[in-house]
Amino acid sequence: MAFFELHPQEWEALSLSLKVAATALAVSLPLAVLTGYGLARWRFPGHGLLNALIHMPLVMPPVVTGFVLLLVFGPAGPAGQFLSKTFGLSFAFNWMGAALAAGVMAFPLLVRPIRLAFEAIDPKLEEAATSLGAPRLITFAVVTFPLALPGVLGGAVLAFAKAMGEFGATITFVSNIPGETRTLALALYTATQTPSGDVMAFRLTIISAAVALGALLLSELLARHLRRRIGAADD
Amino acid sequence: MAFFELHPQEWEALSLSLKVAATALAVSLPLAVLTGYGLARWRFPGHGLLNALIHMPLVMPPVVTGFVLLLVFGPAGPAGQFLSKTFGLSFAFNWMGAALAAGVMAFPLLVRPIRLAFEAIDPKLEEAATSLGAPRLITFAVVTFPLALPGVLGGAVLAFAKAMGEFGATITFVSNIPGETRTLALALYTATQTPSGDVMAFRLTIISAAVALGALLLSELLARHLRRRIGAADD
Amino acid sequence: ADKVTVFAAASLTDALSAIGKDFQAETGKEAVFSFAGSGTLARQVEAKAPADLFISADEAWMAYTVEKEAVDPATVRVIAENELVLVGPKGAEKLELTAEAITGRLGDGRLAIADPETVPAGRYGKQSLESTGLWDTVSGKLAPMENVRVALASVARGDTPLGIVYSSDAFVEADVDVLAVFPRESHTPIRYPAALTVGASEGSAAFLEYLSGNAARKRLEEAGFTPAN
Amino acid sequence: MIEVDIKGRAGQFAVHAQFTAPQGVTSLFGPSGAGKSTVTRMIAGLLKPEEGRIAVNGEVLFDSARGIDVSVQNRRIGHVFQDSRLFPHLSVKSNLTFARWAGRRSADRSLTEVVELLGIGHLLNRKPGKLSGGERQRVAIGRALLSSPRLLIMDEPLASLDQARKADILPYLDRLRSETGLPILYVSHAMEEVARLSQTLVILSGGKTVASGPVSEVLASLDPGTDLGGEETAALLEGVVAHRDEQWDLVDVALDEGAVIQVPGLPASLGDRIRLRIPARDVSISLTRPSGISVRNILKAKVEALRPLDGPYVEVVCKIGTQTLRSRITRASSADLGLAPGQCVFLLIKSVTIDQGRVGPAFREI
Amino acid sequence: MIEVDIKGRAGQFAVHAQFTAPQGVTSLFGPSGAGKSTVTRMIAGLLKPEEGRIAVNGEVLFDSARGIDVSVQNRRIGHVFQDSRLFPHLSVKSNLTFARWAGRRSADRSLTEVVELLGIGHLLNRKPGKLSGGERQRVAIGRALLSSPRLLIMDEPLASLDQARKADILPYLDRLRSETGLPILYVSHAMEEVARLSQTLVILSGGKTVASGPVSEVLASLDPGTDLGGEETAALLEGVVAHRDEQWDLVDVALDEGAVIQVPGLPASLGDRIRLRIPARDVSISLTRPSGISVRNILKAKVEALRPLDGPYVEVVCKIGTQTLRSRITRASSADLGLAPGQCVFLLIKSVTIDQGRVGPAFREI
Ligand SMILES: Nc1ncnc2c1ncn2[C@@H]1O[C@H](COP(=O)(O)OP(=O)(O)OP(=O)(O)O)[C@@H](O)[C@H]1O
Ligand SMILES: Nc1ncnc2c1ncn2[C@@H]1O[C@H](COP(=O)(O)OP(=O)(O)OP(=O)(O)O)[C@@H](O)[C@H]1O
Ligand code: MOO
Ligand SMILES: [Mg+2]
Ligand SMILES: [Mg+2]
Repeated sequence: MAFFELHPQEWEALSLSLKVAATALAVSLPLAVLTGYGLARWRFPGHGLLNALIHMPLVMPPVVTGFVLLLVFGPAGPAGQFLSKTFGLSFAFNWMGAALAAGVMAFPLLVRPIRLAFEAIDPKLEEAATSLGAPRLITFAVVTFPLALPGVLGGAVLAFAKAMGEFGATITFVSNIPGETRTLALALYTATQTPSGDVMAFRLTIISAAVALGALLLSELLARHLRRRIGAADD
Repeated sequence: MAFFELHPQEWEALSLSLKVAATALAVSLPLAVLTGYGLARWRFPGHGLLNALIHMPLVMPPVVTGFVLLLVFGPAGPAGQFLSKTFGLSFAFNWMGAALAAGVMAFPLLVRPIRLAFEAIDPKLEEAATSLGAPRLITFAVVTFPLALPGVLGGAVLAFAKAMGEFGATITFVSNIPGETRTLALALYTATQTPSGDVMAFRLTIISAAVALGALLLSELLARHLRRRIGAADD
Repeated sequence: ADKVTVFAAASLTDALSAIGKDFQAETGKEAVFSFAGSGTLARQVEAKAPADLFISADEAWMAYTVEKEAVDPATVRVIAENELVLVGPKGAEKLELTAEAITGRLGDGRLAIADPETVPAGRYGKQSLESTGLWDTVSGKLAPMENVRVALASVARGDTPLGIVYSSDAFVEADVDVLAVFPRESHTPIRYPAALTVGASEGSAAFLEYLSGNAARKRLEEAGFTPAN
Repeated sequence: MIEVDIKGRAGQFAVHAQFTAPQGVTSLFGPSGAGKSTVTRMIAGLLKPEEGRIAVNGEVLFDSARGIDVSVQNRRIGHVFQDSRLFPHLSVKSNLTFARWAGRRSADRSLTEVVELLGIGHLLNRKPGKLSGGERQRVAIGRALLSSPRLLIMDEPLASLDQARKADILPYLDRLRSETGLPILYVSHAMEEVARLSQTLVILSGGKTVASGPVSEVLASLDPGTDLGGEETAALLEGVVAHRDEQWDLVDVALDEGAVIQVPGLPASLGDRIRLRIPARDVSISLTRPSGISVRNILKAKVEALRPLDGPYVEVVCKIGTQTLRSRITRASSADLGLAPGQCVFLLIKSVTIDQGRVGPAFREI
Repeated sequence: MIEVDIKGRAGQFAVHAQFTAPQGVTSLFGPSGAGKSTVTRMIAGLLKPEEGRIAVNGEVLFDSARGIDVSVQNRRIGHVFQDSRLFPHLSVKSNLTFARWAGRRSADRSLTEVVELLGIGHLLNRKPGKLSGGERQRVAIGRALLSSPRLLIMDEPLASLDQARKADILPYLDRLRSETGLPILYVSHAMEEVARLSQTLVILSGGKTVASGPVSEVLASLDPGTDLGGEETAALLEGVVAHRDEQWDLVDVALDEGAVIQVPGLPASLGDRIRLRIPARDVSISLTRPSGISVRNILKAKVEALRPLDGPYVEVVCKIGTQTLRSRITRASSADLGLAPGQCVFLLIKSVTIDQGRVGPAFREI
């Protein structure tokens, strides 16, 4: 029975992971929706460049992304100093830094499905909304966005999963500090570094898998609900 | 000028990365299309489980995925032994293993947009095709799949980028053997782990970025072509 | 502060965790460890990470932090040493460190080793292979791993018939046997230097001192290290 | 020959359709939401009835009792959907020939012929996305025609087409039917089209077939106000082409009762059996036989009944022999003329108002 | 009042539309692909013309010369699209009230009233996905009606509706126009609807306005065969309600020339100015004034011209004072009666065939 109880460090790592992933998702989602919409609907100079930039964290080994984050957002980095001076905001070796790393790494996974969803929406429906007097923002809020919701949800699932599992950029950017930046993924790594850590590693693997399963099932339910709402079935 | 010439090892890593990523994509794409279609259109027992399983490599730290691959497909693993005995196929410490790792890691990124794309297709068009006498497979090939193509392309872009950048699972599963499994990402990591490797790391970063940019621009062109084909504009 | 933050090479995970517990029990101060690769940690210390102590798995990365003025050079001290061994699966026969013996044992398999280019353990391994004249024979049959643990695990599971690891690793892994020990002089000494960072909080020195104490030495020995003299 | 006897449902909506239609055109008629499209979906195999039987030309497509359920793909039904359902990624031409290259259906009609009929030659290389409403619908019709169907289902196919285009397509459908014997199931709101085109009329209301049978019988039996959604009543007269006047382009149709009706511009040959649809509102009543009048058809008839209608109208049901004709006049006129059952009157039918519905020989055999 | 003078293009298709319409209903008429929907898109602001000017009730919506281009959102145009464009994720009710909650448009018509008119009360909680074709279209009409528009654009709104539903909606549009002065731009293929409903007729062909003006004038000036795509000719007579016979529910309309036409069931008050559409095929000619006949309207007229038509027909253009009436009879009858220009004849018009188009006071002032 004791096997099924979580140890305090496991709880710590799990709740930290959830906090980090949820924060990363919550902050990057609005940005991703904006970016996805912009990439789908607007033509502007630098379109291709922006798109490439977003995908960079996928192409680079995570460690490199972590280094870049350290250089830019670290205590000695320009953005890091600016943010800490102006807003008292620090990403240095704390859970917010972990969230930043997870967010950056997950961003392309979030943007791509969202962009595809926006591209698939018939602009004629938006035309109809506008002709009924809805301002652009309202049209977006009550027509475009709800119709893109399955894509947004799809992206969010990918991003949340990635944020839960992110390792390389996180350990490089914010190190592996228990209680602060040691997420489930990092705890799992730490366990593998310990000859006696096999049981621990196994347990952490199970926990990670369970969380992922839960999140995915939840997202499936949500998606089914959405599909029903759009009228694949009535009521 | 010499700065812009690629060193032989850089060439080696670059071409290996392209080979690995292309192979991973080519092999996993059909499987991903099948899986994405199945998840979108079929209800079967284990639907949620399959979906969760596919997303596992995202949630787990890549190193763990690499370990699991090693356990299963390594020279001592059951699948590894079976494949090598039956087909003479070995994934142990060679580029095919790197492709397998990249493919497994990229799979969720590939499946999710494809699934969304299939879900977004109006089944009424498939009904029309069937009523015109097209067998299921033909309907899929000439109606469903072409209409899902933007999503497939979107997924392929994500997956290719991921395959190019995959690091943790690769180094764990097939190690970091120059010329065999040292892809760009691994070479870049190698450079960062050497106190004197900064210039090298910088060069490799530029190369990776350039490749990614090229791939993304190509995919954008393709996507625009596709959108035109579906009639956002005429001819 | 009643907390000491230690950035330490991942290979010291077991030993340091135990030492940290002892330290807390003894002094009431908590030691918090961030375990990762030495290179990663060195760069983080350079980037002003909130670390009080940095413990590297080799002297190169310690030199790097000294050069970058991230640690206090006056406090650098070696806390442990290690040996390099050749391991094989449990029950395998002892092996001579000769080219024929090794190639014979490898067969089609590869020699697991931490990445000679990125991981300290790999670097030592390469030196030893070179100075024992084995490098030319086996350099094409290496399986460089992300870290020593992976190399160890791959031997333990039988994915690779042979591996080069620290004796500390072999010591705690029940599924491998040490087949040969590389001569001490075949590689630069394997030393684990520790130092206070430039921003170390007051009282951190106490932990650095503690690392050289008897209790810590015992823990290091239990984990297969050779405590420094 | 279409035999349908099915029960089923679409969501909350229950359907119970039961009708048999001989060769020719069968019209499904009923108000919006009556279940017309739902019934066509069941016949096409796109929606499975809970129970019942569907057969076309004797071939059973569905029979719940015998466990038969021919796949959609093999039903060979050319379906013109109410929403055109063109493939957006394929050119108009590829859409048209879809059944050939994707469905491996044989080509029993030429592409050129169909394209010309529908006037879509200039669209062949375009994508359906930006076609006009009528253009889309025409392409959809063409696609179904070119699928070498054994049954053509047309769900309000002409709703968005202009008069000239309709006038082109209707006779073609007519010809198609009479030349190839292709049964057509036609959903329409336009009673004119229905009467002109079809042999059998099926009236749906609230998911149930409230009437079905030969057009003339169904029309005669119905209460126009409620069953036809306010559509005008008309009578159908049958007769044989007895004479052709080439000079004035007039055809004499001899009713079985001996009376003759002159119809202008009718492309019929001597001996053809003809059906004439005569809307009640086009029939006037005179007590005496007027002369010096442009109205050519003045038939002696006997008032059988006077049926007051909504508003200021009355319907005068008259008999010419066994055939029924209806006249819709004002109550004021009826009173002025003092009409009463049993009275002999003269019915005036302007030749030009007569709708033409050729009846092929097949119909005669029934 | 709608003023349109625009040039522009949709893809390869060039449009040049030029017409001015006084208050009331303006119909856009033309064959499939003529550019009707394209012109409505430009007026609605969904497609920008290259140059020109668009104004509604004096308010300029677009003027390339003055750089004016009012946004779609602010044009306040209720647009019933040819494809209904309902929001699939919103309930029917939310679709209907969309302009209110998303567009902050005021509620100048009650939801209940519109829902009842369109018979969609039972659909309010459904999603549009599975509605029948006609149901969709009705919801789309309701959505536009409830957007408190200053101009209503209806692109073939009744194409998929049954007769009864049409008969409900047409008078409502009529009333809307006459009570609120709401201008309506109506795209339709059905000349009956057009003539019944509209004051102004704009004929489009190949993207160009080939004719525009008051319905009666345009109809009179056109060659029905080609310009109207084979539609039937009709004449429009104007007059004033001079007498109401409550017993028989008949209204006497006194033409300006003194002649009187009796129309049944007309909801008009004494003194109302009325327009009557009289299709040529419903007018018969008699040399003498017949008696004992149900036809109530027998007008004395003078033959002005005989125009041979295609086939066995001839169109007899007659004058009653200054107003024109047309009669379509067979050449045979014309010859039998010996008709010739200048001759005095009697025109027989069955009261029941008269289409009713009430003309509101606004029309008189123009
Ligand atoms: N899947 C469904 N779920 C719920 N209701 C449905 C479903 N499909 C159809 N209906 C309802 O069934 C009724 C009949 O629909 P159907 O499309 O057959 O009508 P129709 O006779 O074709 O009408 P129209 O002339 O307007 O096209 C409608 O009220 C429609 O809303
Ligand atoms: N974006 C476009 N690109 C190319 N051609 C177009 C485009 N939009 C419209 N057209 C063409 O312009 C012509 C006029 O289209 P429009 O939709 O205005 O016709 P319509 O008069 O409304 O016809 P219908 O009665 O069939 O709806 C059609 O031939 C159509 O194919
Ligand atoms: O922990 Mo290390 O950096 O493998 O030697
Ligand atoms: Mg329908
Ligand atoms: Mg149109």
